Amino acid sequence: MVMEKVVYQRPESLTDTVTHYCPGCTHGVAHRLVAEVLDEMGIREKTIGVAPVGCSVFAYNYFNHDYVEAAHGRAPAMATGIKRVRPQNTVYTYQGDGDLASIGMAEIVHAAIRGENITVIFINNAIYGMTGGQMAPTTLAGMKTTSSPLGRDVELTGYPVKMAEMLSTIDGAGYIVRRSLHNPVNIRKAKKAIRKAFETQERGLGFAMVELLSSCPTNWKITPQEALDFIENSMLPVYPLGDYKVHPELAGLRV
Amino acid sequence: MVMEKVVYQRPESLTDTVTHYCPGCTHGVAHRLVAEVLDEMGIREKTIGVAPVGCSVFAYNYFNHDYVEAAHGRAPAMATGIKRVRPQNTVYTYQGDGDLASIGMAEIVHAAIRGENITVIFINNAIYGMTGGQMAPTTLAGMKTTSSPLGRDVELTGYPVKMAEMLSTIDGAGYIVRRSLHNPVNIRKAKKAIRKAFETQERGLGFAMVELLSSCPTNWKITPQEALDFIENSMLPVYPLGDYKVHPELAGLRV
Amino acid sequence: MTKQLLKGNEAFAEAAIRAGVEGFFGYPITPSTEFLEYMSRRMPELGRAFVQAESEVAAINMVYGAACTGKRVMTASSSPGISLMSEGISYIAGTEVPVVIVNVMRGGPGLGNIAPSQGDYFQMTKGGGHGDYFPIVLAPASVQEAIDYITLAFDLAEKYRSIVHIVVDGNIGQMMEPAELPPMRKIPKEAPEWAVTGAKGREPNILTSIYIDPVDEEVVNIRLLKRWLEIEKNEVRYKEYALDDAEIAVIGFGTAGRVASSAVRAAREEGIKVGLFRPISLSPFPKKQIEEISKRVRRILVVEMNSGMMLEDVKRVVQGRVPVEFYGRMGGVTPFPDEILDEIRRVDSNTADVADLEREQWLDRLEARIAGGK
Amino acid sequence: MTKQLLKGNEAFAEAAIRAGVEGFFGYPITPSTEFLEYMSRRMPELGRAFVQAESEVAAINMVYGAACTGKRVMTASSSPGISLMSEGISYIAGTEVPVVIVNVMRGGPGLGNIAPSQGDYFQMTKGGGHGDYFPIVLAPASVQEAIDYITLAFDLAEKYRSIVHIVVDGNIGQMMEPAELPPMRKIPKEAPEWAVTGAKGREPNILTSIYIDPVDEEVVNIRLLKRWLEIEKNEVRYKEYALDDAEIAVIGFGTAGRVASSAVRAAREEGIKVGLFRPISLSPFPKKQIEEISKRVRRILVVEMNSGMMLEDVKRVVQGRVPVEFYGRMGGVTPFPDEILDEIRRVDSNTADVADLEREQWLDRLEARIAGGK
Amino acid sequence: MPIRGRIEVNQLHCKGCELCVMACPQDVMALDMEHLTPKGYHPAQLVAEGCTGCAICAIVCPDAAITVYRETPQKTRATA
Amino acid sequence: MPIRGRIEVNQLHCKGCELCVMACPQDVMALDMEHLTPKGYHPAQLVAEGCTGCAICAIVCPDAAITVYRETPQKTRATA
Amino acid sequence: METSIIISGFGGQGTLFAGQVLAYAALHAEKHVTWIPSYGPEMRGGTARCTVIVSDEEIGSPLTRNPYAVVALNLPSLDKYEPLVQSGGILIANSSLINREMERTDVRGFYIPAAKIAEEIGNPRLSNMVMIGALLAVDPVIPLEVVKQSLNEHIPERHRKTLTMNFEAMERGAVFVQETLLTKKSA
Amino acid sequence: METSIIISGFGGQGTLFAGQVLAYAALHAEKHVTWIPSYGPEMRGGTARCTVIVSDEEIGSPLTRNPYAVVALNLPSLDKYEPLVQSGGILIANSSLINREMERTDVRGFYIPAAKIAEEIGNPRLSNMVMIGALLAVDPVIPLEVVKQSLNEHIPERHRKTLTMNFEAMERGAVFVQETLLTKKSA
Repeated sequence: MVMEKVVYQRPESLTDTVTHYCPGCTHGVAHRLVAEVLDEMGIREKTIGVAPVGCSVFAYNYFNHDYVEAAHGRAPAMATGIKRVRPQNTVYTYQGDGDLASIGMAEIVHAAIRGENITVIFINNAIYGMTGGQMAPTTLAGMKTTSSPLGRDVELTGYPVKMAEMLSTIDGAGYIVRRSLHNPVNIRKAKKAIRKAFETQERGLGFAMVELLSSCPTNWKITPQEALDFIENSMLPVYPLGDYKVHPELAGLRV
Repeated sequence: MVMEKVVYQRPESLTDTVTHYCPGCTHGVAHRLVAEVLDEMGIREKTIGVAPVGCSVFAYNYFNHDYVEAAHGRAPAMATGIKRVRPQNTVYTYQGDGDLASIGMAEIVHAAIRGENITVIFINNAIYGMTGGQMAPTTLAGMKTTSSPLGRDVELTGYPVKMAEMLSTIDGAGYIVRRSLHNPVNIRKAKKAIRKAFETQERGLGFAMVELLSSCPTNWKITPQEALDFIENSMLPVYPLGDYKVHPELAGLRV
Repeated sequence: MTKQLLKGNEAFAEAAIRAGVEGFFGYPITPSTEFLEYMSRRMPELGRAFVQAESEVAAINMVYGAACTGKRVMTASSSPGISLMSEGISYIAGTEVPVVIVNVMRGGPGLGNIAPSQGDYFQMTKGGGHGDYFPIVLAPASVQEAIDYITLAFDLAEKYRSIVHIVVDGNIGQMMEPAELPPMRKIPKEAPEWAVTGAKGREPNILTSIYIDPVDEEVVNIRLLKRWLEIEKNEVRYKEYALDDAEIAVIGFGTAGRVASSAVRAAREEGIKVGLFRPISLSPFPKKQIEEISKRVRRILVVEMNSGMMLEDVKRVVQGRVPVEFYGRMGGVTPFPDEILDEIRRVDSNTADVADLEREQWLDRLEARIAGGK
Repeated sequence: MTKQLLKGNEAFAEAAIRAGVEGFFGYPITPSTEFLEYMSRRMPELGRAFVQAESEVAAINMVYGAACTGKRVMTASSSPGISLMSEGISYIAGTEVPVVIVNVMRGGPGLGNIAPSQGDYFQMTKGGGHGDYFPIVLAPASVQEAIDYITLAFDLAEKYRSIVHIVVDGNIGQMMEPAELPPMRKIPKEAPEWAVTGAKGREPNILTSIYIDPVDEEVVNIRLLKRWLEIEKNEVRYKEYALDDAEIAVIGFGTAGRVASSAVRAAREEGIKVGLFRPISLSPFPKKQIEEISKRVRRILVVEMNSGMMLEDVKRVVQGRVPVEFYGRMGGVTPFPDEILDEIRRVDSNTADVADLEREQWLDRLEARIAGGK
Repeated sequence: MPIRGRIEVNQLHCKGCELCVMACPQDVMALDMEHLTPKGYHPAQLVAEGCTGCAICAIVCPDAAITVYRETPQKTRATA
Repeated sequence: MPIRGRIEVNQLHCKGCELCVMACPQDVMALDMEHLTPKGYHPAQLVAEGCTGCAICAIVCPDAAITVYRETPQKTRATA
Repeated sequence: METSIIISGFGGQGTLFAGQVLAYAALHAEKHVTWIPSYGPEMRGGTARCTVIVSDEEIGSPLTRNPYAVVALNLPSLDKYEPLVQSGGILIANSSLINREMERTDVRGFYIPAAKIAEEIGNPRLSNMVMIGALLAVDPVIPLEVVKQSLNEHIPERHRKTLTMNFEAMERGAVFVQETLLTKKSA
Repeated sequence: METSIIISGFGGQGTLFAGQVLAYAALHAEKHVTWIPSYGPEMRGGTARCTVIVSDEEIGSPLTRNPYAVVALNLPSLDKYEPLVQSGGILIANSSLINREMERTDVRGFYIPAAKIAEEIGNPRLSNMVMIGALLAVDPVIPLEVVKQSLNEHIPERHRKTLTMNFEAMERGAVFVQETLLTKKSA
């Protein structure tokens, strides 16, 4: 007799709400991975998420746990407020590159400086999605956006900012890595990193951030698969994947 | 017959106004060095300074050139606005650690990201002076301030932030160094660095910052000389002096 | 020039360029983003400064710095972005440098939504920032007015060394209408004498908003206030429609005023003696004009896309001479003309005392209307 | 408990602690810094959360986050710091979480100075942030009132899920007076049902201020407005002095009101029938009370430490029944009782129509006074 | 005998982005061009034999729309 | 013969912080405890022979209060 | 005289452009005109809609609750606007995508197989122009010739090659309406 | 009865503490009282000043333009407040630091060599207490004994060892005034 087992199913930490993300947008993958990690760690019922302003503004509709909605860029400050008065909860922010690397620069850097025990999921797709495709600090050199119509001119607007590299110079940071969501192998690695980032918080080892290279087919104006190829071919050389800072106490952790 | 020559005199780029700084405060030294450099480069008449909020809020009274007064932390943004519409002017900000490293974190980082052609003089004295001695992001671990009355607890407030190290990870930065004002040798080195930071701007090589370890005898509650000793003995180990980033085109520059 | 079919946001931006704006600093926020996008293309093309700032906080402080050089500079944003600019705006006011700020208002408070709203009336007219200052606030209601008043805004800002806010909503920004753009102005070569340009052959110029001795600050406050009283005398602007023989006056600004004009026209066709007063300068507020109207009409209906903000200013001016009623939609809802027509009919036949309960009464009617699916 | 000699800022902070504040998030700014300094010592001592944030922007968003957990939380700042909080404040209002914010007002606009001022009246009462929201604003005028009203502030914030602003100036913050602190309250163990605490055995709680469909946002706006109309009914607070037989009413809040009380007392000794009305809740504004007064007196004198802000609210309420005159000092200048006494004498004998020129007339008198070295 | 699996694609969540189709190592998936989901997309489906239940499709799916099953042959109890 | 120098301390700017006194390599400076500046400080002054005009005092002075002079012996024109 | 027209359909059906064509033509005809797109959350909901108002006088509201004419390119548009069209107004439905009957009897209703006609012309994206032609055949708010002239002037250069196709689409739409009317009359 | 007192001097002369001593004593005596320091830019100008108001009734303004009594510990304080003291009020000058004559003839003026007396007691920092003793000798707004009791209760523990010195300073100030008065009377 042949039985069947479930190899994969939608995680409990996601609601049944259909996301508003465009087809093929890897926000959905990142959501799923976070949800899977919360399920696996069994912390859904004590987790509080902080949604950003940007495409993931409605994240709270898709996760099946408590959620608050931050002002643009201030998610780390809001998370700080929550974590400080309720240290028993697991608190994470979910932020895009406009939110985290542009308007929210001070808040993310200072959360790291304070060694705030929060977890940050940082979606780097090199563009402002929600407002329709403007240049982000992470936009690649020469990349056309609606606010850099001739391509990003690095002389006038600077080079792409590398958040993982920058934050890893800060003492309070416990776990800072960059992963990518462009293929199954990297998605698996990204999930492990997200797990470690939450473990960092559970162990009180300070600020944890997983930067995820992500796609935006709509605003990049290419197909979902082409967008994944763009990550591999164009983003990876600028944003090297890797562990930028790992607290020694995490070194032996197998997830 | 014996003649006499002037070996040192008050620079033209300083006004005759007596500063409001406390006796022995090295803000005065930093002012003097900037003024000497402007004199030597002959750029006083095209220079526009941007004063911060903090002890050096009245810097504009002491420098003999055009000056504007910024909102707390926003001097780099204000300087950007000026430089972008008047690129023919030399524009610099003069900022303390509360201003630059706390509230103004986003603005300084993004000025560096954009490779803004401005010069930043950053006074790191590990404390908020103007408001009466509160903890700054640069306050040393264990240091008592009016807002860390039992000494800075790094578990709750994080470790001192190292701006030079952090900003040197950014591509748009052309010249990032740390110097100290605690003795004649280091003051001489500091002046050379300030000169190079202005030369960086004149040559269009991007964002330049000189971090200057500085004293605050009043809020540290010690004498001016003890304060210089404190820089040497306590600050230098935490804030190593050095060239954190120097644009290749500056390498050969002798000043 | 002949009329072209122009989109509000783009007409706005192009008009600013033709008025000689030399620096635009902004941050993307719906529904004002097209402004920034247009500028990102046009400004570099003309060799003028464009920076997409890291935040609205940075944007307003870039504007502040650039304004200190005496050049025409501006930003455009939308409600939450304007809140982030509050400190910078107060500094600009205190430093007395000219700046033009466009606010394409959206539903709020908080993140709210991106739909058209007038919920920032207080923030704009009473000063969202701290301290005593008095911004000029202009509320165009058509693409042509957007063009005309942004041009005027730069002139007024310079004349009075003042902040000029232009407030519109997404309707004006998104609409296309026939309108005429002015010719490109020459940019003056000389900076004003107060500007920071480098102290070449002159004493240094210092631009600051700090006056540590209250006695000195009070001198500044008096100067600002006297200048404001001048502005109140000279710079009131408004449009009237069918008010000559009106017994009922409808008062509304921007989109609300424009929508009301359709309702007024329809009511006139029904024989109701109603007219429209549409303030364009919300600040200075057309006090004298509304006072005069309140002496001629039986009743006043204030229409806004908020919870009744200008209402307060109207009531202050009317001084109880006639009942003032209110109709508003909130949260990004634009009223249709028929709602306002219903209100005009009701007001026309109402003889009851309103007794400071105009908001309570309106809420009852509004909830009934919503329950009725309108 | 017996009275102690207490300093305003410290009494404030200790009273907040006794009222059960579990989180303080702030940034140093004169003249409110002592608040933060006091908290930096006391909060950790009690095992409660204290964070010196990187900025006021971060501080208010930390407060916002902490408030979402249902705990009593607060910040204290001063004018420019409050401006930086504008966006966060609007978000808090839109999310309907309770927060207490102390503003120790200073001279402005811009950086201004650190001297006592009331120049943020509009910013506080009309909402410095964007969108339709209605903060409660309380203005204590003594150390005891500081204690009493910060306690009340937490209760009101919780009751109405509202922002409560406490506005004072450096005088109140720096002053020592005999006052009595309440006992330490027990901190409730249970979080309110709306709070985010982890969705253990219940559906997730979501706290947000975004309502992308205008129809939904309007529902929120209506809820906020109805709640506000409730607050207007229930939460008006004020102090009266010698108004029973008064022919002249002086109206002033906070320090200005307190200084005026000295002048009123002196004027009474001269036989002038004058009384004082001191609003404590600036918002909700004591409309009915002032309306009643305006029916009994000959003339009203509004005294403020700004350019005439509450004046507008008074005029709106008085509706032209009696002339409303104005006297203010600005820029951080605190008036002395003798100035106000002079004004009371003048107002007592003045029978002229003010004709909406009260500010112009005041400016003339003020400039003469300053020229005279007072 | 190769491991056999199958998938179920949730019609509510699938947006027809095709990432699963591109990622399937067995090349046994395609969009169903005959049908539209309630949101108006052509959903992904299995179109050929050969699914191993490897779950690669689920791993790349941005909408957590795919449930993956795999056959587990019941072992005889002999060794128990 | 050692180089000879001298300094002038501007009474308006000097705040008596003593940093010059501590830094002087010749140890020839001290505060003038007999006099107060207009701002109420005891100003620094030369108190002994031996100033070389090295300007170290000026380099450490936070108030740019010190002007430093040095003798330059006129050379004979013989070599000219 | 003020004529309000709502053109509504899926994103990608060219509703906004169709409205702009009318607006340009109105300007060409020296009329007052406003064009305003749907704006707000609907932008993200996959629908695209605009309101065009053409008038002999200055235009107040650019929005209307009860339009004189509705061009419904898809079913949700018909569902939403059928109840709102003014009595005596016009309701034009794209029968290629809409397979239900109209319920209103007090409006002038027409079914146009716009997609089919557009495909016959050789460009399936021209449904919008077919519908515009149909609308103008029912009520020549602006004469078709003026619309054509105006389109000739304002069509983006990259689309100029489609100009005659656009003309043809409008004409076919108009002809279809005229034939329908003849049928109706003869019925 | 409302009595307003300004105590003014250099920073470090203990003017704020002297005012607080009076304020605590007033509380002790169950009077209404306010104490408010100079606040604003003057804080940075090297002067330190406070206003104490003692009253039988609720106190309105904590500030006054024309104080009833002024204790001037340095010359700038005398210069500033001499013209402002109420007619018939009290003006007490620290003659150790002030070497000019008072000009007002309508106030009760006293010169107290406070620094000299303080040094005699052995603590030069007690000038402030000498001056307070002198003030209370001229007008016992609060009886000296009450002030002492109050000081005993409120002196910070780290300063308790100076308590008797403080008492002595006040007494010596009072005695000096009484002697001056005798001299004056006899003059």
